Amino acid sequence: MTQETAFYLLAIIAVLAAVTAVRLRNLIHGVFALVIFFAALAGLFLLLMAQFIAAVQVLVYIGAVGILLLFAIMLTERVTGDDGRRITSRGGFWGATAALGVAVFVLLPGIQQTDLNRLPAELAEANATAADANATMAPPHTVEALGKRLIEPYIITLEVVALLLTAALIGAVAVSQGARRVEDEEEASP
Amino acid sequence: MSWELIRDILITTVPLLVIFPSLFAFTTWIERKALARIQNRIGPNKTGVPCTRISLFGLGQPAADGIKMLFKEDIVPKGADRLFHLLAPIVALIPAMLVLCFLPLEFPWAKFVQAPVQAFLLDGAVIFFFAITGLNTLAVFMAGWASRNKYSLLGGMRAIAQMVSYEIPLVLSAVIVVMLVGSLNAADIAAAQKGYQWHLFTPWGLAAFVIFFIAALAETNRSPFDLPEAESELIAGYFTEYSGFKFALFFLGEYIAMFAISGLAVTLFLGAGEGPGVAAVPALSVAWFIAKIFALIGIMIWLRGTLPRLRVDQLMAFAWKFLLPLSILNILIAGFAWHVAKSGAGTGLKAVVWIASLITLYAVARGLNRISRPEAAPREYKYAE
Amino acid sequence: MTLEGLLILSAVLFCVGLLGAFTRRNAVVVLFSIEIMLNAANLNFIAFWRYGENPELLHGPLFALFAIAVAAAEIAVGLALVIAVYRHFKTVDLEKLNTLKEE
Amino acid sequence: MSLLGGGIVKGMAVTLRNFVGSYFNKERLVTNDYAWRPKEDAELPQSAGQYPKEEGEQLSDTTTVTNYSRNFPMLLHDGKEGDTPMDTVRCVACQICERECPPQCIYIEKMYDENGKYIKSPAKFDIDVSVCMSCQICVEVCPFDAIVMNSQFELSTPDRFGGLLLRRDDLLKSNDYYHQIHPGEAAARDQRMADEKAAKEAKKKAAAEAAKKKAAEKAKAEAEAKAKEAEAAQAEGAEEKSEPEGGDSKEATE
Repeated sequence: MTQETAFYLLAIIAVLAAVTAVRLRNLIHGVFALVIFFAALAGLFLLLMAQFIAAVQVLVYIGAVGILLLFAIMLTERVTGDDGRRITSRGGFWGATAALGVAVFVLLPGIQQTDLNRLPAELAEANATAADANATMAPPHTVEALGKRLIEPYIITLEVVALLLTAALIGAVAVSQGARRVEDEEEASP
Repeated sequence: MSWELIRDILITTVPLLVIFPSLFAFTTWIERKALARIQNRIGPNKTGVPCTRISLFGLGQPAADGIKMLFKEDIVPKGADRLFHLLAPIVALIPAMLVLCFLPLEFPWAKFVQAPVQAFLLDGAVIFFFAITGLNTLAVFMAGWASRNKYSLLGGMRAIAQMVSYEIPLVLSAVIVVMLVGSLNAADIAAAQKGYQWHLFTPWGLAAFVIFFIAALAETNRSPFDLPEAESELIAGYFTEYSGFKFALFFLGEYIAMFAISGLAVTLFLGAGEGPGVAAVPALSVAWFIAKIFALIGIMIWLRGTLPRLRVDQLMAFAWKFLLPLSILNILIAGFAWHVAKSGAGTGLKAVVWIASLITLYAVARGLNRISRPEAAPREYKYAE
Repeated sequence: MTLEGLLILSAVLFCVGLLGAFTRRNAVVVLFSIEIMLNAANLNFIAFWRYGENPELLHGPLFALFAIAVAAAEIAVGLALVIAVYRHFKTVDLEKLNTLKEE
Repeated sequence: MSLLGGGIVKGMAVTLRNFVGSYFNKERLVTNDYAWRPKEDAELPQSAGQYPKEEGEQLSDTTTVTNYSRNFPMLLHDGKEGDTPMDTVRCVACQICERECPPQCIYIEKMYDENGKYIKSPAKFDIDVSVCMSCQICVEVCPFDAIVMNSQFELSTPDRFGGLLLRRDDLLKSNDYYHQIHPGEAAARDQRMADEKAAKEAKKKAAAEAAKKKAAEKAKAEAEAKAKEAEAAQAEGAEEKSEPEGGDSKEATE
């Protein structure tokens, strides 16, 4: 029962925060709404016994992405982050229609077609009795197991991700630095 | 929601909520006294028991401060974002309180009722610790931005830059311990150091501890890294516009964060609650844990009384050019040493590894220090002659 | 909390992200929206892992982990691009970045 | 080759020495004991004592308020203590202090009689002590020794704006009071004023005598000149004319 309540609570928070984040005029408020959304998702991950992912969610999304977004806004917009006079969105009706269309015609049929009966019997049972089980049920995985899986079958993926991150880092630095250099030259030439 | 669950929650969290805030009050008194003595003053020594002449070395001062804070006018600047201005101190306090739950404080009364000895017995306690400590940055930004004051905003931006930079050496030095123990669980890390095999007593552990401690100073905005709240430059940085109870909350949050990060340092490097007499009286382990936390906080206060504040460029150069390479090298050395130890090498080889790693770390630290230091040209005085 | 509930939640979140990406003019907010969509996908990974077969193989969390890493890289590059665009055009309004459009 | 981090350790040793030393060596406690106390000043107490004692005992409380205390300015008058006699006030509302005050906390209005004639007295003299920074520049620039520093520090008030604005009548204090709080300084100031007055008088006298002498000489010279005039050329007449004029103007100023 507790689990059920927590799920609905977190789901409502997540959806509301996401809507707020994408519709708010004030960008800084938007970032904080986004942070609440990330936190709600971390809560959902914890609820789903994926605690390492929850930790990484908090660490990467709230700790790093949120801060990066704040920095980007401070560097590009005016410091106050909001401008009531400016039109900040366009095509609200068509956007909503398109999003709703995707939901109704692409995602929901997909969910309906998923064969949900393929759940392992014992797991389904555990879910049914999750209320009293949640205190005693051992987590289905440990961080150690995750680490071992990461190193043994997925080592190449891990390396590729590491390479990707390095490339992204260098790329980000190059992109934001290069622009400045061009600007300097432009300023210097006339 | 069974009764046992509620009991367990109460038994593991209420002590944390009682002990640390009351220690906070005591710590402010210690800090004021110690700083005063360092500066050849006496410090608070008048406030004692109310309505009497008993002063008790000024121990009533924290209570008096608290009452003063409660009754002060709560001022919100005219252009401020009222909601965020209100939320910021709360957001600053909650993560700090939350991470206390990850410390392996083994409260003795938990054993009598078979409750878990730790508030959160999570597998990834250490990574959760770092994840939740990172939320503090957001609170600082909220406070700085919501005040609509350029000094606050500057302080907030400085704080973010500083915290993001110093989080990397902080995490990398903790990684060493995680690597050596093979677990992210705080209780496992504490157990692995039983028998005075503290990580502090190894060269790589010592280096990691020093890096961790320096980065922790920066994370908690303690002097000499208190640039975000530099009074002489930014008035008070991100809490310039805070007064009364909100300011008190910020203050509390800052001290709780100090306790939490010192507690993590104690867990990772100083053998958690281990100490003489724990074997006979297990209850002593909590006392030892808190005593170690206080030792670290004492060093923080001592450093605050000693060192002047860094410049922003020095701060950044120190994090990126000194601490970061050193902590990466330290990981390599620790990994190498771990392999040597695991391969069943003799004492001689181990000693060689010890001495070699000590020398390498020291030499590299020296070299980095020389390279990373901003070049000091001979000063030219234009006006002061 | 059922698999179906989780999937519907993630679909709703994905559509919210889509809505933001379609309708907002600020490049940073478009990045927000993309993050929301990525997170919705992550939720799916975890949900399928939790309720699917062979949870001990940990495919779901691993995928989510890699997705988070890629998202972090994406956001870093994306924000660098936003800043570069801002430096060049002095705006991050996507409506105004129309130099390729026929006048 | 110094040890890495050796500087920090050295600094910490210094602070540790201060920390421990302050418990054993009472002379270190600069705020508690007057370590800077001049040896010859026997009246100065050994210890500054602690601030909040009994209410209203500040003046007699020599441990808190010493004659080294300078807090905010006050205006001096030469009358009796307690009353506010405007005829003995030293200030002439010259506004030098108003102009010199760095935080501009002084506001002065001159006093005029009903005919609109300036009488040398301030009609208004306000000091906003919430702004005053106790720099004593007003004391230094005052040519009339009218403004000096008071040692009163208990100025707290529940009113944020009006309560800390001291009016002329709040600021007026008698010279006796000044003698009471800063005996040495007041005596020195009185002595200096007396000396200056004496010197001025002596100068006046000397000038008067010199003028007399000069006048006598001039008379003599004029007589001689008149005697010579008959013989002298006409061109010298201008010189003769100018000399007595100069002498006259000098006398007039004196």
